Amino acid sequence: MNIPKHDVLLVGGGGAGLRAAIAASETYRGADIGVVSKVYPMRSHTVSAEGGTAAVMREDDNLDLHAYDTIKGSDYLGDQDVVEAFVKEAVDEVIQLEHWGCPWSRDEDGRVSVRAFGGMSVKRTLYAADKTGFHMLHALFQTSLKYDAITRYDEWFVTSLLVEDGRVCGVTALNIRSGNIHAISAKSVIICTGGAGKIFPFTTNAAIKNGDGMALAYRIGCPLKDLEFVQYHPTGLPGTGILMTEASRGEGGHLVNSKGERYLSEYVPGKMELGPRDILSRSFIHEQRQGNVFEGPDGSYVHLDLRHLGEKVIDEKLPFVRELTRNYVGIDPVIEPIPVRPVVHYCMGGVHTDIHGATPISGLYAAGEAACVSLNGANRLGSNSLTECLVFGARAGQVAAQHAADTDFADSASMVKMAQDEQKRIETQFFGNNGKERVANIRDDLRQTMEEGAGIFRTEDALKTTCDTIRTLKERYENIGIDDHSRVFNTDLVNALELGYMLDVAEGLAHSALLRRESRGSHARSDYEERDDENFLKHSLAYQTDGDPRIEYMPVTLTRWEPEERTY
Amino acid sequence: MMLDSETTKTYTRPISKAWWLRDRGHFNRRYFMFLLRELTSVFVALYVVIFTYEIFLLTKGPDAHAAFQESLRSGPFIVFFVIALLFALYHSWTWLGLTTKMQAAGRGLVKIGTKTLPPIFIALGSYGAWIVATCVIAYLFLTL
Amino acid sequence: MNYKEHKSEPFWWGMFSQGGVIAALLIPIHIFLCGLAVPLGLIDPELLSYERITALLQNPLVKLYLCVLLIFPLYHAAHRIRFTLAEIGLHSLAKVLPVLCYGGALAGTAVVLYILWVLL
Amino acid sequence: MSDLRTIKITVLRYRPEEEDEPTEQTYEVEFRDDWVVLDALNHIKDHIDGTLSFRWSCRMGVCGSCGMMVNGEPKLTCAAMLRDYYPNEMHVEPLVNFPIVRDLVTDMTDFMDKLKAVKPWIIREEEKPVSEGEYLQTPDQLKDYKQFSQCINCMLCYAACPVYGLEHDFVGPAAIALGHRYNLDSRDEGNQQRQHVIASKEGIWECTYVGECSVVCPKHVDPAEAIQQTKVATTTNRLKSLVMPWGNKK
Repeated sequence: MNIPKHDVLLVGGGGAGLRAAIAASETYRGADIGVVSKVYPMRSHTVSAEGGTAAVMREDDNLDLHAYDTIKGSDYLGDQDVVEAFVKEAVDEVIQLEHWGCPWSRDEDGRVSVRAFGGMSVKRTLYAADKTGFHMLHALFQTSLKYDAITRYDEWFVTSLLVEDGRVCGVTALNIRSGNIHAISAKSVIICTGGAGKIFPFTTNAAIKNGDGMALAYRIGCPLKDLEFVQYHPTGLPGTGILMTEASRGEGGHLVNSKGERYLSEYVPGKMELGPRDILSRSFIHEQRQGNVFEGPDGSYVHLDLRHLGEKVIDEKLPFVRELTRNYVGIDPVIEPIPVRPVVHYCMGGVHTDIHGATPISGLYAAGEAACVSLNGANRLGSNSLTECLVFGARAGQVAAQHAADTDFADSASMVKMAQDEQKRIETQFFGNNGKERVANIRDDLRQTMEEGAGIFRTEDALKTTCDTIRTLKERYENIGIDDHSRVFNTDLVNALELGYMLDVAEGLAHSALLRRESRGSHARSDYEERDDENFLKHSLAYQTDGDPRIEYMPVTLTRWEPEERTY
Repeated sequence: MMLDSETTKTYTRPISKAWWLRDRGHFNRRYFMFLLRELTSVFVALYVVIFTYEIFLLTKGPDAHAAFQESLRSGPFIVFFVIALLFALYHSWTWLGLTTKMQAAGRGLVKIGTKTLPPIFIALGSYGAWIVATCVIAYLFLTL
Repeated sequence: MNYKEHKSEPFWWGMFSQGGVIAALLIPIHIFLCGLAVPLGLIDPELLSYERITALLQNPLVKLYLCVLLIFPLYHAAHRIRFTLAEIGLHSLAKVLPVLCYGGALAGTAVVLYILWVLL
Repeated sequence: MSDLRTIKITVLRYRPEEEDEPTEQTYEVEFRDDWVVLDALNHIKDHIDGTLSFRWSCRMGVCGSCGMMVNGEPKLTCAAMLRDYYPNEMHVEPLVNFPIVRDLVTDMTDFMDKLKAVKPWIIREEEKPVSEGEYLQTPDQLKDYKQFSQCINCMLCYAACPVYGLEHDFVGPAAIALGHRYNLDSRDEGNQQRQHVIASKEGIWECTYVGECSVVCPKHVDPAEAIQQTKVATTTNRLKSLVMPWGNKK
């Protein structure tokens, strides 16, 4: 049996993965790149991003300002050397993407347009109408087609990272179409699988975002950094989590509770609906505790009322909001208020990497939302995430290719054996035992306990309960049974494997949150309401063990910006 | 480059020959109207052939011409011309509609400076051309 | 798949679309006048009398007009018939149909030219 | 909004390891007023029958994975409200004109090959270094191709196209529209390199302007228009080169 070999192998084909693939193939001639993705690359979740991409493009802006906004936004948990590198390289990256055909919106003079975004002190967000992520992803994907050095494995699902002598030497992957498990040999592996929003019940994230890559790294001893930081967006649709853009509030929409009150007057009287995302999300919880919210089949919600804006303004300024609500949940904002609630939007944490995207494990790299290069710290600034995919995707691709140039492939024979073992493991675990636990039930229970314990507000007790529940769920997972025992396109099996990843990431997240006894950025502890720089101006690192994860800490890199209070 | 998937057995549903009428239990009105649209060309062609034949008969003298003119008064011919006219009108309607749409969407086709002409003007243009052509032919036919 | 730019299709398509325009603009009124209005007696039958028509045909401009009116729609029809036949079941004849259809249109062209410029 | 009603959904099943031809299976689903067809399929998968296979991801009409035939029409199932079909029984099938891999999952490798064939990337005779900044492009120039850049590759247009159903070599609506998108981009100089694919027998000339691709397109890309525009331009250029063979070929 011949196994495919690649100098650099991407796990994940979204924004970061494709950028890394192109960077790797351009780093040295003859580099052979593989991209494994469980969906066709243009289906990746980058596609859903709406707002824009931040980079310093205008004369009224400068790199230090972008860096400062990012660091302040991160509540000083961002590594400042990383931020400085990021803002510098962001500029070239967005121009590069322009050269690759991204249809950025333009000013009359032909330059790319920039717009204002929450937390940014000047206009520096490039955008392609309200479909920035879509256009970026398709531009990257279509450009990637011209590189003959890039081989794609579409709809292949990585089940494990292969390690030999302490270095990563490839992966095993399920070809979803055939149901066969293969080993793919690689000198460098880059994880670009995105976040893990789907471990929560209400999220803007797509169905595919289950923390796959984070768990893969975690399982081979790589730490997951700052996992406790999860960003909520205050206005998502209950159930589906479809995002109602911040612009709906910017254009004058009201948030109204079940008593018909604009309740934000109690929490952010100065800014009302335009207060920061985290404060708005927390206000919702306060209202919920006072019983001032509506109850629906998908839990509590409040109303985002746009009716007073009138049909004309809604159609002119918020066409996408109306399109989304009408087509995907059947609500017309012109005649009825939109039910909204805070929904999980982004994972600041992820696979621990250095400033180049390299993990502590030799041969393993990560970029994008799956990684934690420590750009976003405790809270990500809006429109930095797409740029992060570009900058650190490119960086990871380059260093991974350089590493590959100096390394040899591992022994293939042993890899064939590993693939066979993996196939056996999966068949035994999912087809062999007649377990009674359904994937959907464990998944629902996991999401519920994450919401209860590791949601917007966290406490010691609730987090402990969540940690315990996750342990129980992991035991139940051992007894899982799936309906589908066939091979071809077995999505039941894929979902079961994904659930395993979700449980691992959830475990790391809950334990990291439990031990961070302070409130910082998105991490709000009701029992420790203040930021505690003395004890917690540091990154958490979660390591998998046989029992509960081990949490270690490492210092934050500070260069030129001293931590100060974060007020807007 | 993409790695070939390991092939698995697939099933391709055959397309029904009568897809424009019904396919897998469903009728699609737009497919049917499309086929009618294409069918208009047959009636146009048949009319052209008849017209050519009429002109050919002129070479055979006044009697042959008169005899054929007489036969055009018969029921079957009248029915045919009614149907042909309806199809021809449907052709005009769809053809001018599609060209209108295309010019409206087209790049640089109908532009004044950098401004694209509003579609309604293009529509007025093409349907207007039809009215003008029709009137001119009728006028010339009646007066020459 | 080895793709190759097709050199003759633009020609046939160009003829088809010219024919489409001509048919759209001119054919309905002709059908109405010659096929319905005169036979039904709505207008004076003398308008189609042998004398009047032969006199009209002395005018080269009329001949030219008839050439355009009678020839282009043939290509329009040939093109549509070619594709429609393939679409409603004769797909296996996709290679032969263009020859038959455009061949027919070419023959028709010859006939029209022969009648108008030789016989008349 | 939580009133439950029950709808019957008949799904086309195909399990290649067990059967040679697709079969039908009917499920009864209790649904909420705000549910779409995809929600019903997920309900079936999670709680009734885990063996049902289909693709989905974003549930907001932008990833392009969940296209299926709903009562004979190609639809994104995340944008098809169940209440619009109730109380009638519904039929959900994989997109037609594609080989079925399994249940509602079709094989789209054919499209991926065609997409690559039209060279959907910016082609320049000379690339401008990144250090020299962006290419200038006015909003008007952007508007020229913007509509054709909205394609989410959902494949509904191929399912709607009888020509593709009959002739699988047809390059097809989405791929041609994307090639056209780059041809119209003021930054691109690759028109000639795409022409042999787009203006091939299997390209634009196969299209008979049924127009259904544009009707079903959830993003209003209007691929039929892209094809007609290209036919006009190609024919005009051909005519020009015949009349003025000495003219600039570009």
